[in-house]
Amino acid sequence: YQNIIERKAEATQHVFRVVEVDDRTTDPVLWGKNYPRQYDSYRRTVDVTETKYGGSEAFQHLDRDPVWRTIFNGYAFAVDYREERGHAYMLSDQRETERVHRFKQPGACLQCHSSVIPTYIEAGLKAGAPAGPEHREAQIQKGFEEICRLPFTEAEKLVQHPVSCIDCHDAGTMNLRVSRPAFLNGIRALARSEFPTPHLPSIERWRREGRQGAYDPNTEATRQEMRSLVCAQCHNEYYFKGEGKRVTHPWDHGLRVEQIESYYDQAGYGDWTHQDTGAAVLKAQHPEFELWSQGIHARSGVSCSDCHMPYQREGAIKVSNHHVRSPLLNIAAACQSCHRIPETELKARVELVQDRNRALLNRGQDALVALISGLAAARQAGASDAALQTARALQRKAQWRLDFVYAENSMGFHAPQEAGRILAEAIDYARQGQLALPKETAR
Amino acid sequence: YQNIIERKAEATQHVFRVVEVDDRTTDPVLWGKNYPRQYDSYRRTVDVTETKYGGSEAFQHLDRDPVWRTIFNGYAFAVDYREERGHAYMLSDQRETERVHRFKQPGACLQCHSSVIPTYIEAGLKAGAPAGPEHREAQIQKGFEEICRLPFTEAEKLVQHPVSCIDCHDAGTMNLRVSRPAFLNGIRALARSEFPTPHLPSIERWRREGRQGAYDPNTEATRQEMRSLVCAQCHNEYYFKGEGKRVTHPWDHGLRVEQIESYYDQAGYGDWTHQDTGAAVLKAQHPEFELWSQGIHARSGVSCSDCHMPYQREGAIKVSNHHVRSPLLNIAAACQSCHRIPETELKARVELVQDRNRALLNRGQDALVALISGLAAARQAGASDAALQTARALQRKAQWRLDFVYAENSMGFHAPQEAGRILAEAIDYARQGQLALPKETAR
Amino acid sequence: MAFSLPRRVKTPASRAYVLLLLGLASALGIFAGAGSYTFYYAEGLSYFSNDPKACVNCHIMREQYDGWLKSPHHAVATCNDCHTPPDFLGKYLSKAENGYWHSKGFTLQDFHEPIMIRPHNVAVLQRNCVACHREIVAEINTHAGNRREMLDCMSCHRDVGHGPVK
Ligand code: HEC
Ligand code: HEC
Ligand code: HEC
Ligand code: HEC
Ligand code: HEC
Ligand code: HEC
Ligand code: HEC
Ligand code: HEC
Ligand code: HEC
Ligand code: HEC
Ligand code: HEC
Ligand code: HEC
Ligand code: HEC
Ligand code: HEC
Ligand SMILES: [Ca+2]
Ligand SMILES: [Ca+2]
Repeated sequence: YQNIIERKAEATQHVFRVVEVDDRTTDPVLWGKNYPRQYDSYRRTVDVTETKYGGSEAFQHLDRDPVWRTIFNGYAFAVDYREERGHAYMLSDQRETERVHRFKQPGACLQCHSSVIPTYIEAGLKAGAPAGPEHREAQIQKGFEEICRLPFTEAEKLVQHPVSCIDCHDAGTMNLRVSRPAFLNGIRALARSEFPTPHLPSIERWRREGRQGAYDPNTEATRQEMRSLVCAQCHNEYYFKGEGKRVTHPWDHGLRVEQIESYYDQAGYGDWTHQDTGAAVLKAQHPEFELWSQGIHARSGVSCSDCHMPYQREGAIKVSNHHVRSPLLNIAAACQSCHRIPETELKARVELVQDRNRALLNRGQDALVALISGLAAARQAGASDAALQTARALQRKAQWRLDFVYAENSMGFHAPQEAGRILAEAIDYARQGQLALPKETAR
Repeated sequence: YQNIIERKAEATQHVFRVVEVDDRTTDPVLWGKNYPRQYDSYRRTVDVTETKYGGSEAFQHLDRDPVWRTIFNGYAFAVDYREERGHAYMLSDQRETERVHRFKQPGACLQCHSSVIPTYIEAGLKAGAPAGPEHREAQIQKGFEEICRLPFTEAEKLVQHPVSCIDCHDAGTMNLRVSRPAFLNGIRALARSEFPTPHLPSIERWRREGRQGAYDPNTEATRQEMRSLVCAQCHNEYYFKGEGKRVTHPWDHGLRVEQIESYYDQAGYGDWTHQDTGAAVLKAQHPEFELWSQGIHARSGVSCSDCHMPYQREGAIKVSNHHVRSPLLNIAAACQSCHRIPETELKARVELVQDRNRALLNRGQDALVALISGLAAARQAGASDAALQTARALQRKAQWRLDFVYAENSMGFHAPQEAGRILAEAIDYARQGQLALPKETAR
Repeated sequence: MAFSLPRRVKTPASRAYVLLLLGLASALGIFAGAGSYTFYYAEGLSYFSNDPKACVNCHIMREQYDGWLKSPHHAVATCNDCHTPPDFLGKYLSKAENGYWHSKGFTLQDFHEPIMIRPHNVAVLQRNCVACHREIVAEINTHAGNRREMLDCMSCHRDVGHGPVK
């Protein structure tokens, strides 16, 4: 009966603000004093558990799938590319990766690996942005520009914490809020485009209402949309634009793989030149937001947080589980609230989708590696750039698509048919590339 | 208030058997006297309405997608291949197709195009099968053998009706029942295999309980399974086995595209030899049952009848709509009881799936036709059979997969990711075929 | 579950006490539940009333109650109309049996969440659907209670009681 009393009491218990936190407080310990339940689960992101394809064990992808050393040859990712893990590690993992030690990286990296907004504001004010809370975004954008261009080693001294409460919440109201400058720029560009966004109804509304000013998620998006947008701040495809190394999202034409490609093609952008083949190729990075956008869950209004931060009972109340992780480690809360079927069956369904996707990935890898060796052989045999042009262009197309699905972290689950479509195209382009090789040289 | 009285009358009305129907009554008019509501909708299958990819307008596929003339070259399907339409037409369409006029076809065709069971029984008894209702299946199997081997022109005189009540119902109880001999043989072979059937729990139960005797859907399957199995009698992949032209389902290894392929490979079977390339290739036919089996709806226990024969109100009573047709012509009843979202949105979701699938089909067609022309050119240039062997084997693999999805009638909807996977493989094999062409000749 | 939120430690004594009561309660049959105090405090007696408030007394039932309030059945069917057998004896036996699980679950806080209905309670539901909707399904063989033959109303009408779950 102890229990019942507790529960009845809990049900009526309100939040006491024991500490004042504000727009500058990055330290989660302080916020945690007011919201101990969320803080407790937030801290659990240090946990390490594997799932069939995901989980939080930072294994080396290049050992598990060595072909990617060939595919990435000449780029930092051929040296160190690990499975991502819990949010608690984001700052230290970035500091530790060989990609930072053996290559020069800019301060831009910090945007998504740390609780960086107050640092931006400070740098922005210093660089002459107007003062006052009404100019918050101008300050952030200015500071962002300043810090992106710094060398990583210098910039990283300016931050202390991985993603923290302030990155998703307004300190005053605890409402969800997005502040990442690159994301704000990107989502506005997306809103301005004609790309259909049935999964983001506030964008469609803004368009219908005459496209006034710039689309602002913080005032226009629904709460349910915000439950995805806070994640979309970082879990997305990006590149560093120009000399200033400004983090930029290539969404001007839309979120689908070929629309992003056309953006890069028009910008004449390449991430690196492939060492064996000389092709100017692209690197895809964690396009979770993009792929999720094409899936049935997004279209049904299911947000990232529904699956990765499900509500969970704590006594008589329900709180969001801030231990962000694979939903397969928490199927009851993550899936059964909507799908009342046994856990084993839900897991089997996910793995069936993932197994199919993995099989196509393997097929795509074979095709792409065959093209790369063909190109390398032709090049060594002395083929001219003109003779290799088509095959190289096809390598770029195939690599972009294959990498898009490989770099996306759900092994196809966020949008199974779309991932399959992308892989089918990857395979087609890689094989066409082989067919376009000069006949005289080996295939 | 007239209405109310009418409804009350209807509601209390029990079924009066005004006519006695039995196991031999194929004429739906007679059954219709007892069940006028079902008969009324059954008759509506004469209606003609198009949807984006399906519907019941019998357009010529070979005109809409002329590449299939090339792909089918040398086979009856290159001459006449129309969109299928309502059940009312099944017997006349079969009589009218150029495939029957310009090629010799066996009596086997009738199994799925007519209300043939009593004809089988009669022929079976004549051929010496034991008499008595307890030997019904033996009589059917025997008659089936007899009639399959007859010439079509002779056999078709023995039947009068397209699919009729008796093909899905037990005359006494009106319970669902399956009687098609090829299907019974096929589903038993499937049950004996190790192929997982989470969507057909009665098979899994039969296996768990020791695989006694032969699996019998009529006594073991649940009501919900029967709501699919009655359709699976005909909407499936088949071939004519041996001299006797026995309709046979290639399910011994399972229902997936590569498992059926391995069955045919082991049997050394080919449907025809491609005229331009000399490859022994396969023809896929309406594998709705097979593809549905791989989809999320089947796995969730959603049957063919749920979507294609949804309940419909008739006054105060609801009945199964026997106007079997595209669910897109009837979204409210077919989808909305499970998916409470607007019709336009449901239609958009289906078409998004179908558009993606169609784009991959087009890609696959391009690849396969390129392989066929390459092979034809090599052959004309005098390449030896040995030099063409690999490319021909790859044509067989690619054609089989591409055709599987093209011949399946939902344009990918019954299992979107699986259809995408199959098409990705088709593309890969076709392109690999091109790469395997002798270098000297054109690609 | 590989993970569970921090939970208050139960002393062995209180657990044993609860289990003892549970054993006793089930032995006593109809006045099942979890011992007199739990029963009293959680307003156990109201459990035997037809008022849906009796169910929502237990906050765990809140979600279903809220859903029911918004469902088309709100005006026409109470919890018991759907969830308990219509006959007197069956009704109270069912309540006692379910009451046992509910109290045990509530007291020990060890039930599976989200709560999922058990198969035999689905059969109870099904009979009640058919009982009220006999007219409209008059022409359909429903076979309530027969696992193999039953046409599962819930496969299409899952949200009639509590609105959509997704
Ligand atoms: C319908 C549920 C669902 C939604 C919505 C969803 N995800 Fe996922 N997500 C999954 C599943 C399932 C996996 C696979 C986990 C695994 O393989 O262990 C996954 C994997 C991931 C992973 C890799 C996790 C790991 O264990 O390595 C990341 C990162 C991720 N999702 C981010 C997102 C983001 C960001 C969004 C929104 C833009 C999102 N997800 C939306 C279900 C979902
Ligand atoms: C400030 C940037 C940022 C935000 C905001 C963010 N993430 Fe992440 N997330 C990351 C980074 C960086 C990692 C990888 C950390 C590492 O590997 O060290 C990560 C890892 C993950 C993982 C993998 C965990 C594992 O165990 O492998 C999941 C799942 C995930 N995030 C989901 C989400 C969801 C859901 C949201 C929103 C509720 C979100 N993220 C918001 C940057 C962010
Ligand atoms: C736009 C947001 C964003 C930017 C900018 C960004 N990251 Fe990340 N990073 C993420 C997310 C999200 C993850 C987790 C998902 C994943 O690993 O695919 C991640 C994962 C990582 C990981 C762990 C997994 C791995 O790849 O080994 C490392 C290390 C890392 N990032 C380093 C960097 C470096 C170095 C830079 C700058 C060159 C950078 N990140 C820039 C969002 C970002
Ligand atoms: C990666 C994004 C992210 C971070 C970081 C984050 N939260 Fe949240 N938080 C969310 C989301 C999403 C919700 C759900 C909000 C909703 O449904 O409107 C939420 C909800 C909450 C709520 C409302 C009650 C509840 O549990 O749903 C509180 C309080 C809260 N968070 C506190 C914190 C604290 C304290 C921290 C830091 C220790 C923190 N959050 C860090 C994303 C985040
Ligand atoms: C907030 C509700 C919600 C949550 C949480 C949710 N789903 Fe779904 N799920 C849906 C909806 C809605 C659909 C679309 C079909 C429909 O309309 O019923 C769907 C579709 C699916 C499908 C079929 C489509 C496909 O992609 O194959 C699978 C499988 C699935 N969900 C698994 C999961 C798993 C696993 C989780 C947990 C990681 C999960 N869902 C979490 C609502 C949800
Ligand atoms: C979840 C709903 C659903 C289920 C279950 C389902 N189908 Fe379909 N079916 C569809 C849809 C949607 C289409 C596409 C119709 C269109 O394009 O007009 C379709 C198309 C078809 C077509 C072509 C119809 C036309 O208009 O030309 C046939 C034949 C078919 N299905 C048979 C079956 C069979 C046999 C089964 C069971 C083995 C089955 N279906 C299961 C929804 C379903
Ligand atoms: C006796 C064999 C047989 C049975 C049993 C059968 N079908 Fe058919 N079905 C056919 C044939 C043959 C056609 C094509 C008729 C034509 O084009 O003339 C067809 C056509 C269809 C179409 C296409 C209609 C259109 O408008 O294009 C659908 C949908 C369909 N069937 C679904 C089903 C479903 C659902 C069931 C079970 C409830 C079922 N069928 C049972 C043989 C059968
Ligand atoms: C195992 C069952 C089965 C057998 C055997 C069968 N059919 Fe069909 N047939 C179907 C089904 C189901 C459809 C509707 C689906 C479709 O058209 O893909 C159909 C459609 C057709 C159509 C209309 C569409 C078209 O292809 O033009 C014709 C004509 C036809 N069949 C002729 C024949 C002939 C001739 C034979 C014998 C050589 C035959 N069928 C054997 C099941 C069968
Ligand atoms: C395969 C799906 C399915 C199953 C199973 C099913 N129904 Fe229905 N039901 C429907 C559809 C579809 C309608 C809507 C018919 C219409 O409006 O034309 C409906 C309508 C109804 C209605 C009338 C709704 C109204 O709008 O007035 C009632 C009552 C009903 N069903 C009760 C039941 C009961 C009781 C069972 C179990 C014996 C059951 N249903 C099983 C699909 C189903
Ligand atoms: C292609 C298969 C098929 C054919 C042909 C067919 N039925 Fe049905 N019928 C069904 C299915 C499937 C059901 C649903 C049965 C269930 O749920 O158990 C059904 C149900 C019924 C029912 C039960 C009430 C209802 O509406 O659900 C009656 C009565 C009925 N059919 C009469 C007929 C009559 C009369 C004919 C001929 C004019 C006929 N059927 C032809 C498949 C068929
Ligand atoms: C008897 C219930 C039922 C009927 C009828 C039904 N569905 Fe579904 N549908 C489901 C279930 C169950 C899922 C799997 C996801 C889940 O568990 O919610 C699903 C998944 C889906 C999905 C997501 C998976 C995918 O393949 O993309 C779509 C889209 C969908 N249904 C559309 C339709 C359409 C269109 C119709 C009508 C032609 C239809 N459904 C009829 C129950 C049904
Ligand atoms: C109109 C009928 C109806 C009424 C009235 C009704 N329910 Fe239900 N209840 C259902 C159905 C249907 C289900 C879901 C069964 C399934 O999923 O198979 C259900 C499921 C449940 C569940 C299990 C949760 C789950 O999703 O499986 C609980 C708990 C529950 N009901 C409690 C209540 C309470 C408390 C009330 C009164 C406030 C109530 N019900 C009123 C029909 C009803
Ligand atoms: C003492 C608190 C309490 C009360 C009062 C209560 N419930 Fe429950 N109920 C629970 C708990 C706890 C569970 C979960 C039990 C489990 O899963 O083991 C549950 C589960 C259920 C289920 C689904 C579980 C199953 O076994 O099928 C139904 C249906 C249900 N309750 C209906 C009702 C109805 C109707 C009433 C009112 C007559 C009611 N409950 C009153 C606590 C309660
Ligand atoms: C106590 C009698 C009763 C019980 C028990 C009952 N219903 Fe109803 N139901 C009704 C009445 C009366 C209506 C008409 C309500 C209205 O139109 O507002 C109704 C309406 C419906 C409707 C149409 C409204 C809607 O939700 O779409 C469906 C479907 C339905 N019931 C199905 C069921 C199912 C399934 C069950 C069992 C889980 C069930 N009913 C249990 C009395 C009942
Ligand atoms: Ca991970
Ligand atoms: Ca058709």
